[in-house]
Amino acid sequence: MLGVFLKALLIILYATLVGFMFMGIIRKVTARIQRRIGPPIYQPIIDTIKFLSKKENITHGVIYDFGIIFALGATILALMFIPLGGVSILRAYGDLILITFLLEIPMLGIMFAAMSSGNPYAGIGAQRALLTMLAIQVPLGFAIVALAEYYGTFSTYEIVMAQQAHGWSIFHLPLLLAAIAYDIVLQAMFGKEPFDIMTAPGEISLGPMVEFGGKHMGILQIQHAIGLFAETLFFSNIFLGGAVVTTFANSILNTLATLGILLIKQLAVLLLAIFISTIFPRFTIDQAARFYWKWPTIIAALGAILASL
Amino acid sequence: MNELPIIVISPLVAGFLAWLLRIRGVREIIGVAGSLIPLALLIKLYPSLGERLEFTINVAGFKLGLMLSHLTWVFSMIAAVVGFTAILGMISTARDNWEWLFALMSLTGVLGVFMAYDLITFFIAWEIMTFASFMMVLKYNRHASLKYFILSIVGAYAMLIAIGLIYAKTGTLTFPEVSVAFTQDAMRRMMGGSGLFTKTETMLIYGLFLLAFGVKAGMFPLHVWAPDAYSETNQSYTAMFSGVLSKAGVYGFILLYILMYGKLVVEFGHFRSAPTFGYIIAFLGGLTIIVGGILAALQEDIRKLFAYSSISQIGYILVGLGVGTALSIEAAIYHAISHALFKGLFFLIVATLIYRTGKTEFKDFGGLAEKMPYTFAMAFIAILSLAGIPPLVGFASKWLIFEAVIHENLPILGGMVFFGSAIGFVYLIRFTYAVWFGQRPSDLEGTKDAPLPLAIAMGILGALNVVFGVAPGIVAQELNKIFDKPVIAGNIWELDLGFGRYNGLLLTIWMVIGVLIAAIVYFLGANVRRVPVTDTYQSGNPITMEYNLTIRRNFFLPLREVMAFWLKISFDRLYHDIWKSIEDFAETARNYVYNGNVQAYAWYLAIILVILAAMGV
Amino acid sequence: MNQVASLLIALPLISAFFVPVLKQINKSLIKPYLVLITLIQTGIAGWVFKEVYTTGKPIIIYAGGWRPPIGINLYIGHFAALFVLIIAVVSFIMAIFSLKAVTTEPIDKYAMLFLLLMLGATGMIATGDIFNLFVFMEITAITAYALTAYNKTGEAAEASMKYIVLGGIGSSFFLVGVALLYGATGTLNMAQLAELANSINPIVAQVGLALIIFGLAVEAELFPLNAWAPDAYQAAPHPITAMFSAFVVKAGIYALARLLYLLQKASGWSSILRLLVIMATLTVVFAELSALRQKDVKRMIAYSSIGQVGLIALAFSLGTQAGVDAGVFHMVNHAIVKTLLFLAIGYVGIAMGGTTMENFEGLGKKMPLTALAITVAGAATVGVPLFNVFWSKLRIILATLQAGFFWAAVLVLFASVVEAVYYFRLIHRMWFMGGGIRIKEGVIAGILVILAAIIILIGVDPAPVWNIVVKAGSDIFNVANYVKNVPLVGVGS
Amino acid sequence: MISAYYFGAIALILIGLYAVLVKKNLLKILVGLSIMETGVNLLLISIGYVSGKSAPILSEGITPSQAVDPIPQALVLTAIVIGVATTAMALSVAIILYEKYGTLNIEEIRRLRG
Repeated sequence: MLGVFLKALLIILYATLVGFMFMGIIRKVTARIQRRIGPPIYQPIIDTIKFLSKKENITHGVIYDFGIIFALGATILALMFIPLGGVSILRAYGDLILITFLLEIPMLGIMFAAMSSGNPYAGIGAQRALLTMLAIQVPLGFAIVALAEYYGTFSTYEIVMAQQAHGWSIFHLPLLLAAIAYDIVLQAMFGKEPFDIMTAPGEISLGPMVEFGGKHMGILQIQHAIGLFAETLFFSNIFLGGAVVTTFANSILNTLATLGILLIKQLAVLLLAIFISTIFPRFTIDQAARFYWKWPTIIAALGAILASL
Repeated sequence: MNELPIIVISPLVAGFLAWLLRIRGVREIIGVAGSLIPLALLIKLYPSLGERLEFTINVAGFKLGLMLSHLTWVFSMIAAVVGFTAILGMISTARDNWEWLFALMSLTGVLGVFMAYDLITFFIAWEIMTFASFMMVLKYNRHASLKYFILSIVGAYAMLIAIGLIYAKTGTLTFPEVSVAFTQDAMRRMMGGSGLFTKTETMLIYGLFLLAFGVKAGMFPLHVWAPDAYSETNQSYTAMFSGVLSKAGVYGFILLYILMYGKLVVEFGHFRSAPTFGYIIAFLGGLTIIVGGILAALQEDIRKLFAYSSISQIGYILVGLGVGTALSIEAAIYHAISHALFKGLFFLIVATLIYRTGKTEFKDFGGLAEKMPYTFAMAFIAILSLAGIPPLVGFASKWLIFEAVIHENLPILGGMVFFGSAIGFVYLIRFTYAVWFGQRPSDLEGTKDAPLPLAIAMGILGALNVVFGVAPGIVAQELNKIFDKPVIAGNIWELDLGFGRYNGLLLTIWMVIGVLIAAIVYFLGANVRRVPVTDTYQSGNPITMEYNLTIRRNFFLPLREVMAFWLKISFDRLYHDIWKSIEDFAETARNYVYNGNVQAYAWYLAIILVILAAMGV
Repeated sequence: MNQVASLLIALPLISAFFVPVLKQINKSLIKPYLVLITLIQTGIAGWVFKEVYTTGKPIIIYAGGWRPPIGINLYIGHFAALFVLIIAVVSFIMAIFSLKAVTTEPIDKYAMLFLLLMLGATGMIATGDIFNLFVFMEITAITAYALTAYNKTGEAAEASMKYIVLGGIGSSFFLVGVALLYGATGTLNMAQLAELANSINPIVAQVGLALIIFGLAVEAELFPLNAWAPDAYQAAPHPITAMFSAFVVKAGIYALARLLYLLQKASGWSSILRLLVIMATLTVVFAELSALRQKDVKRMIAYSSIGQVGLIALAFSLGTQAGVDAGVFHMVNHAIVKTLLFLAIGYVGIAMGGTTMENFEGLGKKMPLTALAITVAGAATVGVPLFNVFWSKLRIILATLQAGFFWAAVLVLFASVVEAVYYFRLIHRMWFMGGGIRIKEGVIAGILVILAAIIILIGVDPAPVWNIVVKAGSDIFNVANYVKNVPLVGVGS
Repeated sequence: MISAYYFGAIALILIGLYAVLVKKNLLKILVGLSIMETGVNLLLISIGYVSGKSAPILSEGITPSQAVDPIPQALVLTAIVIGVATTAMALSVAIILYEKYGTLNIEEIRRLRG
């Protein structure tokens, strides 16, 4: 029992650390593409510590506090279900549909908190976030359907194992299509350009985030970090083969190797997202919806139909 | 004495007494008692479900029968529980005897529909239910009620014709005998013989039933009555109206499976892995999800939002039913249960809001979470449940539907249900934002929390939402009894389909752990200071309560713009036009035929004489 | 003892002739006298009803002691016993209503005509002779013409004139039909006609039957021969309208059905049936459509009544036992419901000074009992379960589908939808539009509530009525039994 | 010979019907109705007619076998009475109509319609 909790704690810490590193990488890579030097990779961690150690915090009521706690809690919950090589806690229950839903819950918490502040920017932000979610849901759904139908199972872990035997998902045509669609979706899930409509810095002042400061913002940073980790991990698992290393005799070595492989894959996913985001300007919300309901949907639906044949 | 007729009749009797007595206080007690009796008796009968619980009576040459099996017990329980809470809510919201009579009458009707053992009982109960609910709406809005009634009665008569056709061919009306007749017919067809029913007739009967049940369930494109009818009545009653009465349509589709499955499959074959006839239902269900959801997001009236949301959720059930595997049907019934629970809760919340504020439009609400904490807590449960957030009941059932549909390799339906879950999020957040959060209009300062009857009613439904979510196996194991085999394996905490697992308890535990970790981080930080809604970031503008800080109208304007083309298509308008042309035709024909000239009338006689001559007589 | 039944015909006839005498004594006694006579008639009818249904044998009365086919006989079988009772009861109620409703002079003429109308309808149903049927039909028709014109307004005269012209044509052709049948068979007795039906020259039989049906269809208000009906219903005094709807038209329908089934061995029978089904269905559809946007409630209900009668005619023209049973059931139910409706509407018309839609606004507040009764009757007519009409309508639809007339069932149900719309509009108008102060409601309201209670009672448990109705239905359908029951003297034809 | 009566009767009925269907004057329509009735009566009589036999009045020298069928004659008597009653009724109504409407043109007497 205690071992499980310890393991869980380790996973959370690892995810947080890597997540912050990812955030740092995003800033760094973006800066280099824009020919700036950029902040050091550990900058987000420093920021977060600063946020958390503010002497005074403001709140807008119980929901405002509860929302972000709920968001972070739900993100941790989602993390537990995603297979992380051999170490994940609840991978037996790592159902595709469940994880897809769980990855959406944190947003609900953030929305609740943001909206309870009563700030109109938060309202607009929430609206945009929801419409973005609505837009991405169709291709996302088709991509998940393609996966489930191709492998005949909903268990993420079984999908990972199947990929060990038959090669990565993206090497099969239906799932390649699904992966392309999912990657475009991922862009919006990360909140990166051209789909960073919900936060839209400089336009609606970070949207839902506008009111957060102090420890609230700090928690949200942690949540963002873990979320980033979880989303990339999920993608790597279902499309990029995941990683289950069993070559070493020592289980710790195996685990480390697994994490390493996964980290590389996650980084690849992340970098792709960064490259896309630095190239494209922001869409308006209706453009985004129309876009998502057109090409990614068609691609993903094609994948799903091919997979179901 | 047999309990079955008592279960069905007692609400009606209570309603009649409540209507007759007209004493405030007494009629409430009678009414609640009338809705409590079926609930108590159903619970009492649960242990003896294994035996055949039947009741038949000969009425005027018809053998009317009631029957309680596992399936009907589940549906009857939905009706009894949600009906009871709705009646409880009516203690606060009902204004006169009329409502007591017809609310209870419709409970009788719907219980009769679920427990009917033959087509005539089914039809009678169906009509009682339709009529009573119509009367509930008529009181509030003639137009809405007539739209509801016309569509319903068209459906009901379609069903009657189908029943008549079946009766004419098979000479029987009880479910088992009709079922046997159809099965034998299917056998004969498979052997290559000519069946009792031709393909055209089978299609006709199927189409008529589809129309009948589709109307009641609110299936696209027959859903147009629902938003008006659900919103234009006592909102406590709508908890039952939307939560239970729409399930009658759902139950009807299940009945279609029970009675005609073999025949329909033999005649129309399969589409991929689903039976063709079921796929039609499922596809229409999928469209229902999308249409209902998008329209729900665009509503400006709180009642309408949930009315459309109700339509959308019924779509899920239809998708599940249509796929036609044991798993998907169980999933659909599960979702029927959870829909009744959370939508009943939602409408009770709406009833509370309207009761306390007297307002129905989003633009008049705001910031009520602080004023009505209990109601908000219930709303929070309902929102999580409807949005399909684990570990509430809404997720368990939705998850089952997803798995069941996608596992059958039906990608289009899969995409539709995914879209539906997102749109559910969308309109719920709009509700949350406009009603509970943000700036509070000054006239809502004195708003009080829910009155006691409504609070109890909400509490019951809220608790069930949580219990059935954390322990989904309770429901699943009950549903397994319908099919007499463990379609959904697992224990009371866990659903195990073989290709996917969900454990409500485990998930709850880990969610608590996650939240605890987050809370620890939170409480490690410095203390918080409360600031008012005006003290927020406003780009440097000084803000007072005079400003409107909350986006209350046209919250999803961009969605409306994206959907502009599709929103122009309105089946509501189409039906209106059809009806209007019927009325105009009636007017013209009347003035033309009965033109007042006796000579013209004499000519009609002459024409008939000529026709008689022409017929060779 | 059985001869008491002949009082059913004799009583109204004799008492009608005493009205002028009574007028000389005291004019204000006439209306109570009417009530008394109808009450006695009800008593006799009740006794006859009990007698027929307990013994299970029809009462047959020979006029002048001559046995048929030489003498004319009355045949009070299960159907006639039932319907004579309904006629008597409705007449009784309407006599009570006349106390209040009819103030126009000459009241003695009204009383006479009232009794003769009752007599005519009773005779039409009770007679066993086809020419006698014609005579009773003409008595009914002429009194109906007169009563339609009774209010002495232009509209009343106009309606009466339409009735006369159309009724005149109809009865002429009926008589031609009778003549042809007589010419072919040499008998006027219905039982004997049935026996001889298949031996007639087919062409003559066909033409004769067709003309008889045509003539009766005018009385039975089948589309398009029913154009007189809404006008007459609207213009007649309120009690008379109720009587028209409750039994005058039904007597026509009964005669139609009786002759139709008696002559079912005639060639061309099935094509006549099909024509009747078409006409009946069109009756329902057109009547209900016409009622949809009526401004005058009485006329609206009149159209509704025509529609319901069309439904009965449809049931009778199916040619099956189930159809006939359903038709008789619907006749009984419709008689109750329409009596209630016309009584209530007449009552409102008197209290509010008119029967237009506006007069009905706020009725739920002004006259709650009356409004309640109208609501019950309206819901019943639409065919809501727990009300009596539901059962008969259900039966008719099932019978129609069983007989294979899919399209007829669809059209009739479509008409039912239309019917639902205008009735519920009326109900909404009564309860939820306008307002007012409560008016005192008298005896009539009591009768209305009793009728409403009967509607609901039959609706909740239709079994007793259904058992009666099945016997009455087989009385019509089972011709062989009918022939057997009439002891024909073996006369060479 | 008998067919002549039949044709006559049918001709009368058709003439009457023609009047009802075509003439605009109410009185003419009523006359048409009367003609129709006459035609019907004639038909009835001719059905009972047997060529060469006498009226069914049991007077001297006439046995039942020599008389024509008496029943149609009885019927016709009744029918005539009924016809007279109807006509009288119709005419009295026509009087009221003329008083109220000031015309007997059937196309103008149509206050009740639709």
